Amino acid sequence: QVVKIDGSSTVFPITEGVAEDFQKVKKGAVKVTVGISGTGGGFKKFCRGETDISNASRPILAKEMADCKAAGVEYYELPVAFDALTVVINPRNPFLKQITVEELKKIWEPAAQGKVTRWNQVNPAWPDAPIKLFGAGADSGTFDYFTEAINGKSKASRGDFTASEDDNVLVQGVSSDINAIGYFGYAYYAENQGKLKALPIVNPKGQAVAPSEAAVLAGTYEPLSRPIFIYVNAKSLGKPEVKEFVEYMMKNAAKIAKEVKYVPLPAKAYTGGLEHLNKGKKGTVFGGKNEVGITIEELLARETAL
Amino acid sequence: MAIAPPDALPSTATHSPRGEARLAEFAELKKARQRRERLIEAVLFLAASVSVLTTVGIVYILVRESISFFSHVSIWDFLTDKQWTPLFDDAHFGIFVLMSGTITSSLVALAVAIPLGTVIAIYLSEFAGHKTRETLKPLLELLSGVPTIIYGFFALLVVTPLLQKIFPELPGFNVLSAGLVMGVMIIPYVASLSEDAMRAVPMSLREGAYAMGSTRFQTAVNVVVPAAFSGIASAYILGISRAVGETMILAVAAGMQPTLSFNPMEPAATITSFIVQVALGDLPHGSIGYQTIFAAGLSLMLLTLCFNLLGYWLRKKYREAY
Amino acid sequence: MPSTITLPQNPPPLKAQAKDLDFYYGDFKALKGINMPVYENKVTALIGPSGCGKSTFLRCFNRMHDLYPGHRYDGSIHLHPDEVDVLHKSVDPIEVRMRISMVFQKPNPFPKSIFENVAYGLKVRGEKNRTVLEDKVEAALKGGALWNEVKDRLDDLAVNLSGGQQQRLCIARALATDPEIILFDEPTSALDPIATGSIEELVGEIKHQVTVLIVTHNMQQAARVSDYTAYMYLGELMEFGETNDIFMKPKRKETEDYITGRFG
Amino acid sequence: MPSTITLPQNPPPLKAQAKDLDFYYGDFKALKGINMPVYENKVTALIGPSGCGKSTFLRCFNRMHDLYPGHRYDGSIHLHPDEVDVLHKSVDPIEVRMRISMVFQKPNPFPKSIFENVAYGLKVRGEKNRTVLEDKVEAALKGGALWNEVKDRLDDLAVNLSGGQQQRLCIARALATDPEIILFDEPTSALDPIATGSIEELVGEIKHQVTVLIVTHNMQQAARVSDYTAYMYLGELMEFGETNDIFMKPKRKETEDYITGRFG
Amino acid sequence: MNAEKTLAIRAIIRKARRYDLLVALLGLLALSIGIFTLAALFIDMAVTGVPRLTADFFLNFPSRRPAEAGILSSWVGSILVMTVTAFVAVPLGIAGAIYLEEYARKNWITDVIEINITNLAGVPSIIYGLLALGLFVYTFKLGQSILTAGLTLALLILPIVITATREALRSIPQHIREAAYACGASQWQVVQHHLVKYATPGILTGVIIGMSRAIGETAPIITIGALTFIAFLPPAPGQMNIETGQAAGLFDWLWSPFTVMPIQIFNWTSRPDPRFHENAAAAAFVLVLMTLSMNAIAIWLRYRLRKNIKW
Ligand SMILES: Nc1ncnc2c1ncn2[C@@H]1O[C@H](COP(=O)(O)OP(=O)(O)OP(=O)(O)O)[C@@H](O)[C@H]1O
Ligand SMILES: Nc1ncnc2c1ncn2[C@@H]1O[C@H](COP(=O)(O)OP(=O)(O)OP(=O)(O)O)[C@@H](O)[C@H]1O
Ligand SMILES: [Mg+2]
Ligand SMILES: [Mg+2]
Ligand SMILES: O=P([O-])([O-])[O-]
Repeated sequence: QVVKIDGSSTVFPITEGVAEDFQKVKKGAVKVTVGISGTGGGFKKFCRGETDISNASRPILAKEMADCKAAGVEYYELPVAFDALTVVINPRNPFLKQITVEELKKIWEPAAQGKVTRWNQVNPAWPDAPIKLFGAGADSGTFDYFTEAINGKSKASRGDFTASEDDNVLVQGVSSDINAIGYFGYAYYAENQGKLKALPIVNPKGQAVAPSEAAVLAGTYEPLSRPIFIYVNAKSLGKPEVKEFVEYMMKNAAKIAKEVKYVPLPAKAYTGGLEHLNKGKKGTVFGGKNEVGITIEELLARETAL
Repeated sequence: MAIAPPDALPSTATHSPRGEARLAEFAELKKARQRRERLIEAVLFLAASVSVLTTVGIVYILVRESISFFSHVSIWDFLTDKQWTPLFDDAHFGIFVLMSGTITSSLVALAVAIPLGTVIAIYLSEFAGHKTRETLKPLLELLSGVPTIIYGFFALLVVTPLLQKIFPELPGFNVLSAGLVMGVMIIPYVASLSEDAMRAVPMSLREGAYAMGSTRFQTAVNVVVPAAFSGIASAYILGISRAVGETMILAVAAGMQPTLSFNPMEPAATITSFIVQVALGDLPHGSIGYQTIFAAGLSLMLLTLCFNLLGYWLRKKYREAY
Repeated sequence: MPSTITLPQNPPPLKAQAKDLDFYYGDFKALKGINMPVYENKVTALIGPSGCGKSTFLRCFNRMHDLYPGHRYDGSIHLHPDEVDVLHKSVDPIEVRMRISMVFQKPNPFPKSIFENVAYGLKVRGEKNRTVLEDKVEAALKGGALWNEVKDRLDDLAVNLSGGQQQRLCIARALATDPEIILFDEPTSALDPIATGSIEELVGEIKHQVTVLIVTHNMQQAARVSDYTAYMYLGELMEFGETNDIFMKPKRKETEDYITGRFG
Repeated sequence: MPSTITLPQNPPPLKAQAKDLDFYYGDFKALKGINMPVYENKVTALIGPSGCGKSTFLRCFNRMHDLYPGHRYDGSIHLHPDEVDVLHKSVDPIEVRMRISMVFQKPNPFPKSIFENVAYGLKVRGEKNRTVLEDKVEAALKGGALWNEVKDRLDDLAVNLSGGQQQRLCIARALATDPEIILFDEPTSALDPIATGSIEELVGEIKHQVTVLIVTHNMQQAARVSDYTAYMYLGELMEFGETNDIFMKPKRKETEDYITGRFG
Repeated sequence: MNAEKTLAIRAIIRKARRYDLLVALLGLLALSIGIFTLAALFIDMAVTGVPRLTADFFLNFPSRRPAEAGILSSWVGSILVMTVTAFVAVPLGIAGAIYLEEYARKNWITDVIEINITNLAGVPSIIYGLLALGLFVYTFKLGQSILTAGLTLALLILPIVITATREALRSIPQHIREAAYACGASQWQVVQHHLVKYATPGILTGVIIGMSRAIGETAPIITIGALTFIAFLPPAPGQMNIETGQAAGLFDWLWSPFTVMPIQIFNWTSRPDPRFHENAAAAAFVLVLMTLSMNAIAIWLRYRLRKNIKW
């Protein structure tokens, strides 16, 4: 009786929390393993039928859908929370009050490599000080999402920045350097508010919005809000322990997401997910593309349309 | 009393009938024992060859994945490109970027470990009293027993902030701090092995030097160190291999920033830290990203192989001659 | 140059005999055509300047050279009464060593207890019975003139004995298995005169039960303990004869020079 | 038991003198109240059974024991003509060793070239001038009767020389610095008779320029090379006198027994 | 000797002595840098971590709530992985060393093995991780199991065990071997009755030092893909599975998923909540204590056992 989960490191804290509680409830009769091999790595195993559930910080992509299809793996797509990618700076930074997507792009686009190294090159109003860059590891869903949202193309980024899979490393870096700027998931910012400052992002409507639960729910923290998911192997769902686990997760995800500093979805999103399971509504609503800047509202609308 | 030539010795047929019979008997016994001994030897040989199989395995795995890697990336680009962004949209595979990090961090570490380790070895072997040595050496050896991941956090959370007090410009991740801590970690390897080599120099040689009126320092430098040279060289080589191969300290404290630079005041990615970084992430088996870690591993393996061969050659050349 | 071999008038029974024995350390020929008898229950001393091949010759008798690659015998050493050639390829060197024991220059007890040291040869021969072992160990230690000194501490480590005691222990160890010949390679050179005296005495006693071949640098010792003496020089056997004759009226000038210390 | 000391009729000048010398290895008293003169430009031999303290006594002269913890001197050794007590705490052992050289039982050349070995003592004394070094090395090698054999390969490693050559090299090394006394601790026990002969000859020659103290196990050697002989036993000096007297008409029965090999 | 010469000599000695002092001071300074680092490291961990060291900490599984999180699965995992490592590396290492030291004839094959072992000792641990990933995980399909980790670490410490054993064998004087052969022992008897016994202190030291290295290894375990949330223990042999009612086999635990101490530490330090960092410090403290005590045991054994073996 083992439920095997693998995939995104972003979703890991939620799944882990659920797994912990679930195993306690089941008094050890069911074992749950939660691995971290990233969204892509998770799908790779998932589509070979090696895992029951895959954590994903982005929707499944066309290539992965094809893999799953080839192996005869069918799946349910269940959103579990929202994450706000947070752009952080050192709290002692005197000049940055907000930043636009264009400015971020100037800093992070591949063409900036080795050239854009001082703040005044981005915005002449800013001082002539070096830019110190920190970002998610190049093989994480976070990196993929940020580059797509800011630079317009997934994985298109300059390379000369401190990259780490371990977001604490980034927290440490930004908090110890006054000229630093970096990005990572909201949870790490939330836990380290004392050491960091979240930079408000000017959204497409022209408002500068700082990341927060409310802003994500209101759909104003754009384009850096993103949904995160679990994908459940349809065949595995035939196993009672997997089914039980997924049901338990849908009932408790909101509570745990909040606990580990993600933005929980409205209750109907979770019941909707359960409904998909019960009605056998398999597949994805994203058509194999990663989409940027989707709001909770839009997500729910699509899910119900499945 | 007779003086006899050798052929006058009491003659015994080389193969007397009794001798023949016993010989046949012996041959049987010998065969039986040899069968048993051969079997044991074969088993032992198999055990010894496991280490060769390990190497074969390593080379096979690294080369296999690297071959598919190099079918995508030309070796020329691999060796000359000045960027390392294998997982990016615009991928570059300039291994020298990682090499520069590896070399810089190793140099910093060795700049700490080799002088300190050597001085410690000389001190322990030639200056310290028996008691001092027997307490300090094991204590020092404990340094190499601390898991490196713990050193990594020590570098990041304790040493870097201290260094920033001296160099306010120093970024939170830098090769300097990681390298220094790595150097301290390597000290015992250098010190302990060098000291062993120096201890092994026979007392008679030292007495010879002292009897000429040498001071301890003169004895150490003129007699003990040259006599122990090959052992000390092996200690250095081991230290170098350690530095080049060290992973977690750099992964945690050096910042994983792949830029072509030899400045220890900057963050850098090394071959090893790149490999763990990728291993921590979501690289699907079989992708080009997955293969890069093997190509990087192969480069690392070749690098350490060079040092090890150098060490082997040094040992051969300067075998202890006392 | 042929050896000068003076056989005794009424030779005692032969125990062993080297015939045309050559020995090579790789390319270096250390023994050259040695022919020499070894008489039963007699002490034969091998003397000669350092490097002449005494140890090399001695170690042929128990095939000690087999332990090292590149060491090669040519010729034969016949062991009597069964006349088997101990150097023959088909002969198991282990068999040979079970029949011919050896005592080395430096006492080399195993870092085990006194009892285990002496019992070791018996154990290798498969003896497991504790009473048999105890009896034989006692007998051997008595034969080695050590019993009285160690009988109360048979379980002590042998290496804690004094040098002379260790050497007597090694002799006891060699005696324990009832060998036909015991080889001694300068058994007293690492010992002080007192210990030396007791070992010499011991050799004089054990020759009643076993044939002894002894290498020594010490002329007096050779004269004191041996019945026959062989003088070797540069890998050749120069002269062999009864000890009294060799020392009193050597046939060859080289022998005389060596013995009187006028060598070189 | 007081030592029997027979001073010569017309004693030559004193070079050194041990007075009430005790020596301790930790708790073990290895030398007991030794009083003994050493005469200038004479060879004094120390003989006695193994373990009697010959080496221990010899190594007091150049404070070799200072290298090991727990070794302790009591009493004094006065060096003439300045009558400094080499054992005194205030005396720098390095200074003592610069005046008193030593040659060891086993040849112990440094892992350096022949030249560097001989030049070593001079370098330690701060000599840097290459011509001076070369001259002194040549003189010392000649004094060590080694010059002809090595003059063409002064840059070869010393460890590649034969045992006897190595020992002569060590003597040359000791000679190079013009010491006042040279101590020899069984300098020939690791050598073959031929090499031994050449070392003995050498000792006979160098005594014209330096005082020699030599430990030996070999009675003949002591008789051949020394002018004075000291017989030690169990850490005590039993008898001291001119070599001829000691060997021909020893005053004490113990000495006689030892010398004639009737010891024990 | 005249007074002038004496004074000159004294001046030279005084000058030479200065270097003595300098080197002694440098030596002590260098030593204290090392030892000070060790102390700082230890105190740093102790100060943050020790308050977390309650019985619960050892008996709880990891948890998302820092105060409830414990190291049960990781210390059990570490011990099981070490068991596999020891069972593989010790016999293989000793046997290999015996072959090389006592049996191998000098030819190119043994030369190759020889160079190879020296080389392996210098191969970075991460490379072993890559080997394990490519070979054990993907080729032999052993999965990310205790077995895989144990084998990986066994290969990693094999050169250490071999080298230590060889050193120990080499330090047994030849005359002991000759004595045994002269008693009529066969080669294997010499090995079995003498060499292995006298080499034991050296072998043990090597094994323990190897194990204490293995227990702290992080990189190769990361490469084979550990870093997993594990809130259960591997099945003990004979343990009943509640649902299937089947008893676990004797070796089922080998195939079980696992986590080990360094991975747990790494995991905790990379969490946002700083209270996890205290857990990490506590776990690190435990890990360092484990390795230090293993090292201490090795050192103690070295001194104890060698006492009884002299030649
Ligand atoms: N293992 C070896 N390899 C090569 N040559 C050897 C070896 N052992 C001895 N020899 C050479 O063989 C010759 C005879 O040596 P052996 O040891 O038999 O002499 P020995 O008469 O016993 O001398 P000693 O009295 O010094 O023990 C010597 O020239 C020696 O150098
Ligand atoms: N380092 C030491 N520690 C303790 N005791 C020692 C030490 N060196 C020698 N002794 C003891 O001191 C005594 C004198 O030893 P020493 O070496 O001076 O004798 P020796 O006359 O030179 O003998 P040999 O002729 O064997 O060289 C001996 O009983 C010896 O066991
Ligand atoms: Mg010999
Ligand atoms: Mg002595
Ligand atoms: O682990 P990821 O969520 O960054 O894919």
